[in-house]
Amino acid sequence: PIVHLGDPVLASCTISPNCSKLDRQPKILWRLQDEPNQPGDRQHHLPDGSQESIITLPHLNYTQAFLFCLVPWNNSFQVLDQAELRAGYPPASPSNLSCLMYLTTNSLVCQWEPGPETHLPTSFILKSFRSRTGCQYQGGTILDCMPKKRHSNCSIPRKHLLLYQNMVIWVQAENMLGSSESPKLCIDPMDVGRESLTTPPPAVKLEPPMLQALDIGHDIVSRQPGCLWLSWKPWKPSEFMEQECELRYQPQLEGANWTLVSHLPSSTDRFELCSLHQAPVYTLQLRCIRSSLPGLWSSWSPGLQLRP
Amino acid sequence: PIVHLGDPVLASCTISPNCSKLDRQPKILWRLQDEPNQPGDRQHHLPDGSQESIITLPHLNYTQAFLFCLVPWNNSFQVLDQAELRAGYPPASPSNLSCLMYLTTNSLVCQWEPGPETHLPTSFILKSFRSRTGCQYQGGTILDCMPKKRHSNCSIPRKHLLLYQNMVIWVQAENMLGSSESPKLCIDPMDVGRESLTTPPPAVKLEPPMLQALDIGHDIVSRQPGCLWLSWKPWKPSEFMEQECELRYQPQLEGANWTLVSHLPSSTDRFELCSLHQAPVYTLQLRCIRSSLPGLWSSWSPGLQLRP
Amino acid sequence: PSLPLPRSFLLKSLEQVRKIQARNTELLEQLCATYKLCHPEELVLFGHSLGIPKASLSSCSSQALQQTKCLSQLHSGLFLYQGLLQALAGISSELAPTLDMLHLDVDNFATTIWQQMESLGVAPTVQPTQSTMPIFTSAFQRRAGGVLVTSYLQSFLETAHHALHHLA
Repeated sequence: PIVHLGDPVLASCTISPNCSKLDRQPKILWRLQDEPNQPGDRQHHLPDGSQESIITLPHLNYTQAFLFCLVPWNNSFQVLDQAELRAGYPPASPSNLSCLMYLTTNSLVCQWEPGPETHLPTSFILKSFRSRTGCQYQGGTILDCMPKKRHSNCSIPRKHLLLYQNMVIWVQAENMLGSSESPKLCIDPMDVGRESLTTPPPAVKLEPPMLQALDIGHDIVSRQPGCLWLSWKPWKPSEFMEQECELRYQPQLEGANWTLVSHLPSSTDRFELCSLHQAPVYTLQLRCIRSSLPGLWSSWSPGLQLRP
Repeated sequence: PIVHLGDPVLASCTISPNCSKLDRQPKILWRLQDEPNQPGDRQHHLPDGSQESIITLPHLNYTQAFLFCLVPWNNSFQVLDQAELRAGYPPASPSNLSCLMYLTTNSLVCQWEPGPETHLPTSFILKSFRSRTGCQYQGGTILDCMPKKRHSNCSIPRKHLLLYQNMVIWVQAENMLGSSESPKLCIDPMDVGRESLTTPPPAVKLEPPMLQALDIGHDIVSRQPGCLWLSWKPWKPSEFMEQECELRYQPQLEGANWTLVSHLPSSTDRFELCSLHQAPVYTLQLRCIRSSLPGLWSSWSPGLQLRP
Repeated sequence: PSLPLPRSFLLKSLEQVRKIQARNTELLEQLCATYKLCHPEELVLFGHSLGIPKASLSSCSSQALQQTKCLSQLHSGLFLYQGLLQALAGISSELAPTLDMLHLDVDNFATTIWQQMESLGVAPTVQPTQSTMPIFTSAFQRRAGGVLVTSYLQSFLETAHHALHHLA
């Protein structure tokens, strides 16, 4: 049996009349976990001659415990049976559901907060169905994604996803005392899901672009003092996406600030950066974001140390 | 087709008469990989009116190549068909087969040298059957253990093993050009397999024992100058094996030698080691081996630095 | 009559007994930790009601050691415990790995004894057939049965170890 923590538990234990080894009226006793043996509330005969003992445990404060039914025999106590008691709480609604589309594995990975401990085996399922703009329409069910044990994330493989279309996605939690659902997300796996019912919406996980100094030995490049020639290209798996990038650079000086250059193209073979006179060495980083369609900034590329 | 590297290859290409798009007598050509097109050795009519071209490549020196059959058409060459040619060698006999019994995973892990590259898809199978003392008797086949791709080891799970009985084990290699077998091992998974037909035989993988200094605060231990109190116990999964151990110690001095104390019991609560006057700090290590039954020494326990 | 028991057979058998004892202890500890069933003496009545048998090693006692009969009793006892351990299958997912390994170790030790009896020409012509096993109909019965079978096996192994030590 599974009850709410602190609720009462009623149990009964019956000895059939033909249990020859016992004396006529055995005194049935109870033991909870390692606590001392205790008599039942009531012991009586049943019509078929069996002896039945009934006990009520007013408040079960173990989340898991064994209740034994015993009888005295040859100056020892003999266990007749054992019941496993479990107590806990119904699951709270999972929260903070967020998803990321990984272009390398082509899978949509969602994660969530499971909510407070229920003390009971609780299953979580990431459920979803196909929809249209605004997510009012309920299309076909997509697969029920079962997370690994004790994991609060699940990955929906590419073949179940309809890219560039909206889908409704949520988490369902269930145990023996009840079930609950997270708020629903309306998302386009490739998008930031403008019509999202709640935030934060999913987004495509962009890795940083590849920033590098142009080979100064390159004859076509005339080297101006205080200038640098750069080239970059986007992260390969995201090349099909229109992107714009942002460059930041900072002289290697104590407490120097970053200077930002925005709205740069997603790739270029030759980009000249000048007026770099404050220090012998500069650190440069680049990041990109899906342009004209919603997206999240990639993280900054690893710092590039260069001498103008 | 698969041939020995360097062997000749004979190919034919046939154009049925009702291939209307082509002129009456198309000149069939051949192309090997990226080499220039070449005519066949012979081109003739077949009784049914088809045109057949035959070519012999005297020595196929590609381990993998495509042979194209083409015809000229509208001042281009049209590919009619393509055959994949593969060449390599039959597998040599796998060698250096050795096995180790892992007491923690309860599996017998065998490894071998696959032999020279065959350039062809070659499968390796670890085969074995049950036997008796001396391995002359052939009992039931144990499972065919298939190693992961490009791995030269395989693990036989406990449930397929008959411990303390001999089994015959070997590796079979096979590809399209032939098959070969390693020499056979006669082993008892728990033993060094005295009746081994070849060496090195398997052995139980013994992890080092747990060596530790006795807690000097311990009242019963009276501390003599230049002495140390030690205690050790065998690696837990091997506790059921009768073992003897060997202690080595060395003063922390440049070029100091190890001193060895042999035939020690497999576990002791109190062992006094004295005459340690050469240096303030000594390094001690212990290793054990199955006693009275064949076995391999465990590796030395991690060095213990102690002040006598 | 004393049998020419090879020393390696005796040493290997002793090691196998200790291996099974270690595994058996592990299972007993797991039954206690997981199900609070820690006292076999509280399950005697339960054992009677289900008819869980004990294997005899009367011919292996140091006072009346008869080698051939002792080997035969050792084999049939191991064979019985193999059956009992098999009847406990499905005890629980936590205990199944230990129970499976224990069953394999007992099975392998029974084979060691049988093959030695065959080599000495004292093996019965026909392999023993398993007697009817108790039927465990509830999770509790499998767990309580597990406690009883492993505690009976532990004392069986204790006697076997003494006898083999005596012979080695």
